[in-house]
Amino acid sequence: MGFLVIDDVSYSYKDAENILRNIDLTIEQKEIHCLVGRSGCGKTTLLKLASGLLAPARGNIYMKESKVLKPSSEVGFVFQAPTLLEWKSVLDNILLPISLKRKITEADRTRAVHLLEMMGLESYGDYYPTELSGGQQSRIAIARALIKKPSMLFLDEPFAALDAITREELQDDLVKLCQMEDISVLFITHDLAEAIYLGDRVSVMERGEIVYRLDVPLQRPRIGELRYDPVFNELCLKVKSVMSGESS
Amino acid sequence: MGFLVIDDVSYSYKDAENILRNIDLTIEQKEIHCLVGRSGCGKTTLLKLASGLLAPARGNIYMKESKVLKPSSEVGFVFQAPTLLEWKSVLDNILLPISLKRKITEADRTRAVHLLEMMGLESYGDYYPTELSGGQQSRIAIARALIKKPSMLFLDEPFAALDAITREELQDDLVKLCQMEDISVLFITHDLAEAIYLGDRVSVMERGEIVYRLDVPLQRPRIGELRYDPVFNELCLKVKSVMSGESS
Amino acid sequence: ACAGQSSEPEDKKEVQNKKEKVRVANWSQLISEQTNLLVDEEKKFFTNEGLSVEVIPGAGGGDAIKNILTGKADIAFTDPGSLFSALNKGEKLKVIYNIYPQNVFNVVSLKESNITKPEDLKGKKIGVYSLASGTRQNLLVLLHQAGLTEKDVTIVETGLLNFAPLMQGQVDATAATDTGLYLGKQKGLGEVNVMEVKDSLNFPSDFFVVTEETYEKKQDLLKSFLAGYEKSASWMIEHPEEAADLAVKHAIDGKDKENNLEIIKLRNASSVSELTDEKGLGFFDMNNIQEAADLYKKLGLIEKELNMSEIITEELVPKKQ
Amino acid sequence: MKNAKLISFLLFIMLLVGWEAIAKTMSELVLPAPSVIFMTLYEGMLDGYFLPHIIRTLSEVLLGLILGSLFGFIVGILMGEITFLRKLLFPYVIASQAVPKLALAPLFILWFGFGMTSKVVITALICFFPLLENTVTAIQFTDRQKIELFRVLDATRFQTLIRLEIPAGLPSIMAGFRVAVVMSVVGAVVGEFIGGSEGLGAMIIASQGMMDTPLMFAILTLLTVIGMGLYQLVLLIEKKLLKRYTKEKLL
Amino acid sequence: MKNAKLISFLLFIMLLVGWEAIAKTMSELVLPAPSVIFMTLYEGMLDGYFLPHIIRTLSEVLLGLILGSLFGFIVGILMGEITFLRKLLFPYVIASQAVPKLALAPLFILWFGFGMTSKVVITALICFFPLLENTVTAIQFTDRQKIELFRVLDATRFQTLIRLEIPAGLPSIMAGFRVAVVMSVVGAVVGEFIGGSEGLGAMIIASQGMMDTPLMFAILTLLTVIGMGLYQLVLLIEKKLLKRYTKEKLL
Ligand SMILES: Nc1ncnc2c1ncn2[C@@H]1O[C@H](COP(=O)(O)OP(=O)(O)OP(=O)(O)O)[C@@H](O)[C@H]1O
Ligand SMILES: Nc1ncnc2c1ncn2[C@@H]1O[C@H](COP(=O)(O)OP(=O)(O)OP(=O)(O)O)[C@@H](O)[C@H]1O
Ligand SMILES: Cc1ncc(C[n+]2csc(CCO)c2C)c(N)n1
Ligand SMILES: [Mg+2]
Ligand SMILES: [Mg+2]
Repeated sequence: MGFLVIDDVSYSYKDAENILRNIDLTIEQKEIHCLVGRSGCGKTTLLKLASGLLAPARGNIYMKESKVLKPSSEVGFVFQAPTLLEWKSVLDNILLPISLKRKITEADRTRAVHLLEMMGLESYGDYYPTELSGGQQSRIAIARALIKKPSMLFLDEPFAALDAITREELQDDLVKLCQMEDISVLFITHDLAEAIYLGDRVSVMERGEIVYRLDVPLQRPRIGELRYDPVFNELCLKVKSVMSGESS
Repeated sequence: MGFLVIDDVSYSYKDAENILRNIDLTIEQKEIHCLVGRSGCGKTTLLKLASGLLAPARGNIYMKESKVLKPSSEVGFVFQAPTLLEWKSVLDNILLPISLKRKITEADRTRAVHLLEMMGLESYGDYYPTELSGGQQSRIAIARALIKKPSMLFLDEPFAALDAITREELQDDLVKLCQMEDISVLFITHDLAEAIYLGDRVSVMERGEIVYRLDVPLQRPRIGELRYDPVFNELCLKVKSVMSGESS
Repeated sequence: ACAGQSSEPEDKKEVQNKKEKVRVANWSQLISEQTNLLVDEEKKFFTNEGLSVEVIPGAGGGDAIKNILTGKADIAFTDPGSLFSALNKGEKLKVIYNIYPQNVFNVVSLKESNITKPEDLKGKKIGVYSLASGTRQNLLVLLHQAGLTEKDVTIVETGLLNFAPLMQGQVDATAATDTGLYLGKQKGLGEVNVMEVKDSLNFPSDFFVVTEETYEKKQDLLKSFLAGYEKSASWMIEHPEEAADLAVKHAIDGKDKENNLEIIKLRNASSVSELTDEKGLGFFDMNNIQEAADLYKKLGLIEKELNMSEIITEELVPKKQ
Repeated sequence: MKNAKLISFLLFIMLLVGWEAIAKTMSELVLPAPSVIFMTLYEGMLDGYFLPHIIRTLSEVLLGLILGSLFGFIVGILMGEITFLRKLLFPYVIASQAVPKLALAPLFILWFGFGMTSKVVITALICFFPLLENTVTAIQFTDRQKIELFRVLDATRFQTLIRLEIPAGLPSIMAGFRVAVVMSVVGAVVGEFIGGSEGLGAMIIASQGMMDTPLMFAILTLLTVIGMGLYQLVLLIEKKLLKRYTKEKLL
Repeated sequence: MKNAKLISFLLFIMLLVGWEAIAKTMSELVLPAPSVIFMTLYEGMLDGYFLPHIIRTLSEVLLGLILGSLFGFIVGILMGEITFLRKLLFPYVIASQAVPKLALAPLFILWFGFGMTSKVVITALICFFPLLENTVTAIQFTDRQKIELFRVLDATRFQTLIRLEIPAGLPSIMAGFRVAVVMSVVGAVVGEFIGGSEGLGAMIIASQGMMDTPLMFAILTLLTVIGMGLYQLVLLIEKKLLKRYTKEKLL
């Protein structure tokens, strides 16, 4: 059984329409699973269900064989919007998940500063969120999700507000980190290249259903040049054609 | 003289550091000017200055030959975050700019519905912003910027939260609209392909300065296949290499 | 003047050790007209009786009675109106001392309005402290004597500063007390006509009242208290100047010595009557008080027929020496 | 939730029973039993004794509430928008609030007469402050992003106020209004304490004069019911107004 | 801003002069002139006449304020978090507020004695409500996104409260506190009305008994100053606490 198992899950916000229908999805340990799909198809909803933030109307979700009933503290989550606390400094925002569990140690601070460095924001620790640019805010949110060394990451378009270069750097950093710290990832993105570059598998959603699954046949470590590889481009085009409904 | 002229503008939030230094930028009428640069380099700040939301510490900004002192009502603005009013329905949010100027007419409603359709959200008019997905919210913000038929658009990563397909559709729609309604555009994006595909010119910012300008040597109308054209790809790579500091 | 006062420290200590506590629930704050109650520190009226007296402030005679009913105090310093009301509600009370046998209430009007007798009040607007106060009840007594009722006049509440609306012409007359009138005159109240309630029915203004239970269980204590009080009242009558001096320190309203003196003189005058000259301070004219109670019933202020002779007891009043 | 209502009802009954038991040991003059209070209330309502007083007090409450809240709201807006006005007016506002109205009542009578006006003014003065403070705060702490949006839309200051700051601050403003509603009842009654011969406040004083404590508690019960009724009304209005504001129910 | 201060000062002077002029035409009993009030105040301060009363009232205000606000804050949190409690307690809360404290005086004395306690309790009871309402509202209208964040971080309910709902609601809670601070002054004074021989409230009653209106106004002035001082103190605290909340200055 996989690390995270989504078993025949349905969900609706209002009673009328079913936002998600019979979703089945399994994420193995250390797997990076990318989820793509048109805007409004239900990706964020699925992520919230998987993390235990919402309760499925039907079906079950299991993490490490046990049923998910509420968010676990082993999980890191990056929301689509950065959602930082304006009254806390950047460093305190990053340390928030730990401070909710125990006293902050010097080691935690070191890790926070290290993550800030990884995000390229080493000089911003004492800033407040409102003094940051959009992309800077979203990077703080990522750092916050990583601070607790989670065993599972739920990332909702974490790199959407970042420039191509920062984004590629962080992609590589993320993959390294996940391999080093044994993290499984469910990753939502609109950038198909990103999905293929990062993902072990890619699922395509459409109107509340998963319509296509792709085991990415590329070796790891994947290096930057891969992006210009014809095989890579082909995979991107394949997924895109699925999304535009050409193959369905 | 151009439609929008930014003349030797500097700006800083705190007195210490200069966020923008000696920016010169001219946007001609009907020009789509794309602004790219690493996260935190000052793009949003420049946009806010250009629109009159912030006042430059040094230098001047002119629109249609007259100095910009405060936001003009001829301008449409899309913020990096959607910034919708939660207590108004989607349709009322779109109509907000007009309702601030005069009574809403039937024609306004028709245009709002038309814009909703263009955004692919025709059935969401009566929803409230909190019931929308991230990408849906950002599309409402775009519709709101367009409702008043502005002569100038300031767009801060408007498509960042959209999937590849919706994004490409909207890119084409935007270009068409701008040509039809004589709109000049200052467009911030992190997607270099988007910048080249849309822009008449592309400026690259780095740490508060404009370090590179590119007159995009591609004909209009640019059609979808262009994206896979080698010339197009070369231009993207060129800009990217500038951004990664390889040519500076 | 200071007879009976011990000045030896050891003696003092001894007396203090034996002191029994008496709590007096007052109808007001500790004010200069009650200086005799407040100067035990200097004059030892109560210490010498082996008592330590605590005066508990209140806001009206009703409060004073409630405070003895709840056991928060032993003795109430209260007015006949409040007493009658409490009796009317079936409370078991005993009246043990007639503090002010003279009625101190009056009705004041400006000279130019030409109100000289109670009959003239017909159709006029008259101010009272509050609907709950003795000013209203006494006004009704005065009106009754002229054959008028509450319906023949307009009664309005004016609060404690009742002369202000009179001076401003917002009321034609105002019900007050002798001390209030004195203060009003001090504050620039011009020429006025005064009708005294005592000319209609001169019933007492204040009593010491206790619950029946207290009366039965603490007779000795009450006796001692009344003895001390009687001495203090006599002292104040004899030495108004000294009292006025001490009031500066002990009374919350004792800021001005001259005022204290005048007010103390007024209270001294209301503490004595022909009857007290004869029998001593604190004695009652039973018939007069019964008449007052009957009138209160007639006026509709109470519903029950009260038999005051069952309530009033002169047993504890110190005999004249 | 049905269970909750039951518990709530049981608690109420228990309190009443406890009170009844304590009251039995005490003089009626000090603490009358609920049964006695209820009888007084029942009879007074039946024979129409309370009615004119209720109407009078209710009119004062409503008039004072409307005037005071409106004034507090408007001054709150002005003081929230204009720093200069805030600094200029604040000492007078505090003076008007820190001074007990009861002490000023004689002056109010002097200025506004013995009629309803002086009571309405006192009520208004008391309602005024919570609305003022909450409005000032609501206006000062509007989301910056939305303020920027309105600036970009070239909205006038007035429009920003009406279309953004007030709607966005509505929950906080309504909290002030809820406080004002309940305090308005106290305001009217305190106003009637002095210089009234009609209204529930005047009746409290009269009942004190007669030492009729059961009557006084009956009136206090009426006041509580009036306060609760008005409060519920505000909650109802609020529910409609603030439908879009509450945080969504989570798992 | 310096100009503003000047205007503010001039307005104050003008008001005083106007008042002085009107007062000259009236009896001191009705409206004493500011000069007279000031002299009374000055002398009373000089000879230490006011001091014990000020200290007494201030102690009651501070104690009552601390207790009442704390209680209002805590009950506000409980009622904000637990719908059942909100429904259960609300009638009692309204009853405690809609009933004029002055009417309950004998009961307060019965329960809490003649000393400072009964005054502190009355003050606390009055401060309690604005804090309660504002806290309930602040807690109920926390940003959903942030609530979701805390749920994802597996924060306990208590942590969500302490780390999110309270800090996020601070501006609104502080608005309630500002109202409470000013009302606490009234509360203590009204408490002293019902039978105290110390404190500024008792002095007001005494001054009325003496028909010494200048003294009464001097005390009212003192109360205003106390209220203003406390209010300013709260503003100062607030400025520190809420530095991160205010909307940024725009063009
Ligand atoms: N309100 C503010 N106060 C202080 N510093 C600020 C403020 N807003 C932005 N900055 C700083 O100004 C710099 C530029 O910010 P800006 O938002 O213009 O960046 P940007 O180019 O739009 O970045 P992004 O692509 O991440 O949105 C950043 O380094 C940021 O930290
Ligand atoms: N709170 C809500 N109440 C009602 N409907 C909602 C709510 N949130 C989302 N929806 C609807 O559910 C659908 C899926 O939303 P979701 O946020 O999961 O989309 P998404 O795939 O994440 O889209 P995007 O890429 O734009 O973020 C949308 O059509 C949206 O309108
Ligand atoms: C000498 C003297 N003067 C005034 C009063 C005042 N007063 C008269 S009746 C009453 C009780 C109201 O419930 C009060 C307070 C008094 N008692 N004795
Ligand atoms: Mg989403
Ligand atoms: Mg930006």
